[in-house]
Amino acid sequence: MPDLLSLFLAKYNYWVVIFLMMIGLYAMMAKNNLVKKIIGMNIFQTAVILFYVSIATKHDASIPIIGHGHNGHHAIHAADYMNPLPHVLMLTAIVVSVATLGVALALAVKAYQQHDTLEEDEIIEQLKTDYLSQQ
Amino acid sequence: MDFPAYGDPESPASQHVSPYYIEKAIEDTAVPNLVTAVLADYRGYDTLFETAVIFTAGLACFILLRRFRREPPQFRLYRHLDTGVTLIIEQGGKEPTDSDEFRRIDSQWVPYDLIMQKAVGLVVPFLQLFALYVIAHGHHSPGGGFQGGVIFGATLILIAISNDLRSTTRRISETISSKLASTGVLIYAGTGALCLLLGANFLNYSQLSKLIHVSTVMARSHGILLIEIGVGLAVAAVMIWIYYNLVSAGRHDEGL
Amino acid sequence: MSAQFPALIIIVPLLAALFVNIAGWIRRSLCFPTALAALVVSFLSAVGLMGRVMADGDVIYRMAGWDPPWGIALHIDHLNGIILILISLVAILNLIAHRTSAASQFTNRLGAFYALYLLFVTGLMGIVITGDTFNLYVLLEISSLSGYALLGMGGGRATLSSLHYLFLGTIGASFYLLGIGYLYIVTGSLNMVDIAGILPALENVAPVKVSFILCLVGLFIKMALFPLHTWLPNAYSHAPNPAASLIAPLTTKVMIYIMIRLILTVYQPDFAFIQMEIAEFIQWLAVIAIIAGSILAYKQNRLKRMLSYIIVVEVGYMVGGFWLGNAAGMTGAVLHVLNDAMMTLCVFLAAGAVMSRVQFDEFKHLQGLFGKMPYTMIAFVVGALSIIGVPPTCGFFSKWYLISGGINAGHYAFVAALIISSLVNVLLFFRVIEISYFEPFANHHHSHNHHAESLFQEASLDMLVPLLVTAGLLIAMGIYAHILVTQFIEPAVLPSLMGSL
Amino acid sequence: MIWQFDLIILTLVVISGIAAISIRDLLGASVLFGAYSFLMCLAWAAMGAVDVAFTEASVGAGVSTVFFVAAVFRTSRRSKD
Repeated sequence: MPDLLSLFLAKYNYWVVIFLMMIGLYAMMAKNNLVKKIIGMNIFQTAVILFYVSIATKHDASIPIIGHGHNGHHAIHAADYMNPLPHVLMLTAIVVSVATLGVALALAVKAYQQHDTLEEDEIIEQLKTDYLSQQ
Repeated sequence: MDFPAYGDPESPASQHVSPYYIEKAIEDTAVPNLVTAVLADYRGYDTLFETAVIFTAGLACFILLRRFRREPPQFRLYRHLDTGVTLIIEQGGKEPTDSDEFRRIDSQWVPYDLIMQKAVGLVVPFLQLFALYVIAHGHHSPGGGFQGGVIFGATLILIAISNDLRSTTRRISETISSKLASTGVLIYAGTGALCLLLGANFLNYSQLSKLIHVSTVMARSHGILLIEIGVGLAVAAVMIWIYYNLVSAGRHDEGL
Repeated sequence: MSAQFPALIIIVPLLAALFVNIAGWIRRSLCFPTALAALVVSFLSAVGLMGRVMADGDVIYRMAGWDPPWGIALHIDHLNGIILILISLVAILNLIAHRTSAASQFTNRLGAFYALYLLFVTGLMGIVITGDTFNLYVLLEISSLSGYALLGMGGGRATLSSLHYLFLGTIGASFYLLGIGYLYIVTGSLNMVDIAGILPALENVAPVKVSFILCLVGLFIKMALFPLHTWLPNAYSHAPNPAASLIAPLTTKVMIYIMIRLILTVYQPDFAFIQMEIAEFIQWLAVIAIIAGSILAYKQNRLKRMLSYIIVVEVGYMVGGFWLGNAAGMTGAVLHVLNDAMMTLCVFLAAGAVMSRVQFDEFKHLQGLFGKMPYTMIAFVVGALSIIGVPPTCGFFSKWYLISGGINAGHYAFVAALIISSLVNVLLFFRVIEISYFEPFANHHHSHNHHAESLFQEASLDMLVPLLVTAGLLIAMGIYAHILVTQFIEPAVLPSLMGSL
Repeated sequence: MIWQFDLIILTLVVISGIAAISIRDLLGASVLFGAYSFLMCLAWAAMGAVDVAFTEASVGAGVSTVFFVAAVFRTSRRSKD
């Protein structure tokens, strides 16, 4: 049992990521409200970002900003600073997620203007009756 | 389990590419913030498209929501400032002019709040100064064009929320925010294209040393500052552009 | 200047998109020429670049002057060189074809429309040209976001279907991002060639397998392989025509390109086809996609919707053919990527031309079209013949390769599915052609409009010329199929197969 | 990086995430999503990703929440689930 616990603790970042992804996926699949789905989508995206951020950490390392007064006299050791590359990638991913959020909300507002509801099943119902009345 | 443990400095992810950035970034670019150095220089091409993604989102919200046809509203609401009485003027009725006595308000449940307006008016200049600081100081501390741009955009949104949408659209119209967004990305892509015209590869800022007479390393540092300004401008403009379209559902008449 | 071709291909449309957005507020008449000029520059650069690849081998362009794997490198070989030409060509033809209809549909928003159009093309070209896995994700999102906006502009169902597309597309892209994250954990690199150099030496393959599955699932969602296809027909059939005939030919094909690129360059065919032990499963998935797509296409009563389901079928062809894992199957899949983009463009442009005159695309409204718009319908028939796979057109040749690949691999179910779906295609298109050729022109949908008879005529010239050019290209690509295969596709596919199998 | 601190924040992240998708009032959901983003930003700051945390604080907890509130203002507050 302690083995399992230490296994869990050593890799708990992966478990949290998976759990958050499941929350996000659940909201996107099972929720009926469009804004709820969009919240789920964002949770899903932040889970991926958390995954990347957690692989960038190193024990006993500092944030990836080289301190003042460092003017090249002594060598910089890579192990002293966290891995900056995943941070860079995730800055981009956050920007992408806010851009996606903007477009998704715009589409949701447009859907509301057309159908006067945010519930997906009601929108589909309306579309079906429209389609049948056209025939 | 074959995955590296949390925080393991020996994991392959920290061994192959990233030590180069940590050890060489200062030599190559003179930027102590490694994230900024990698973001804007080593992987500057990614960041160009990151800015383009934001620009795309602004365009997308505009094209999806914007309605240019203006239907006059059923009624307009005016508030008598001294008493707090709300006047409902039906269509065709005589409307009072905006003055110290009467003010047009958007909807009844949004209260007219003097304290909020004055407080926001006080803090906004400081917030905007902070946003500019974040953009300019991204070389040395967390921050950079994107964060600063978002904060700057948020201050304008704050004005729109505390007063009304019209008070912001009067200052920065939709046309201007759209053009500024384009200009911001253009500063970034233009800097890259300038390097290309100077004979190097796209986005190779070290070539800027031919224009500004500094060492190639400092030229990279200045190039990064230039593109951070572009990113900040684009992001701030897009944030308010998206907000205008979302909050008024594309009609740009009244908002939160 | 030829050293800068790889940058020009991407940067010129991006800069043009920024200019077009500004021009949209100032002088709307500038939008179209700017967009066209940018795409032509991009096309010429792509042709020039292909010439360099043919002469000197792979071209590597180091962005910002940094060497890979520290910087981002653009990597161009035979495979993506030809696809770059294809994308810019499709974008140019569609841009010209929909000049007037875009101007009348989008009026005040014309600048934004052209800007998104160019950003979409930039995104796809960037995906194809890049040699960096994460850069691919960023560009994937550019093309996706502009795609959601372009598809969601139409009224009615378009909004909700675009939102569904957005949800699924985001899940797909996030899976891809997670996949390359797992790859990054074990290799520490993002550059495709660099990763490929590290992977064979790894003892720890479980994360690699996980990453491969995640990338594959993400791409399957984005390319609409059968059980994950639900977003596609709704999104494409309700979109405005200028957007639909740009996005339908290109999106799924570029996603298939990513899959091919990941397998050929990053993971290596040996790993993907043999070590993973999923080739059989994916071949059967493709067979099901082909059969189910054909059945669903048969049940539709609207032209664009039927064509959208045919795209689902074609995705099955390409995925199945590629996963056969032999030279003929892979050659067929790559050739089909090229052919299918052109034939989808052809039939969607024809549908757009019809809808520019008839307004509707239900089959019952198509009566008597041959008499009224003969050139449009001739082009449509050429496109249909190509989709069916009749010899002088290019569709025949890629199907030939796919079938011989299936026979070589001994996968007769795939061969049978190909033949059955071709027969279903015959039925599908014959039904459309029968209605439009044999049934007389019915006046019922114009009875209330006295000017209808005079208005209803052949499509406008700027729509007709690109349409006929596309139809001509279909035949030309058929006649010169062997050149395409020997000069472009085999140099791209065969070396990676030699190394491993 | 203190793992107890990490664990507490991540637990709060998960709780606010679940709360954001289960509350029926969409305005409340938006605000809870802002809280989720802010806690996530704390977690990232604790992991040493200061730039990412800064971005998430300004984007996720700031502008995204405003966008959500704006969208909810233009649509409806009620949700069936």
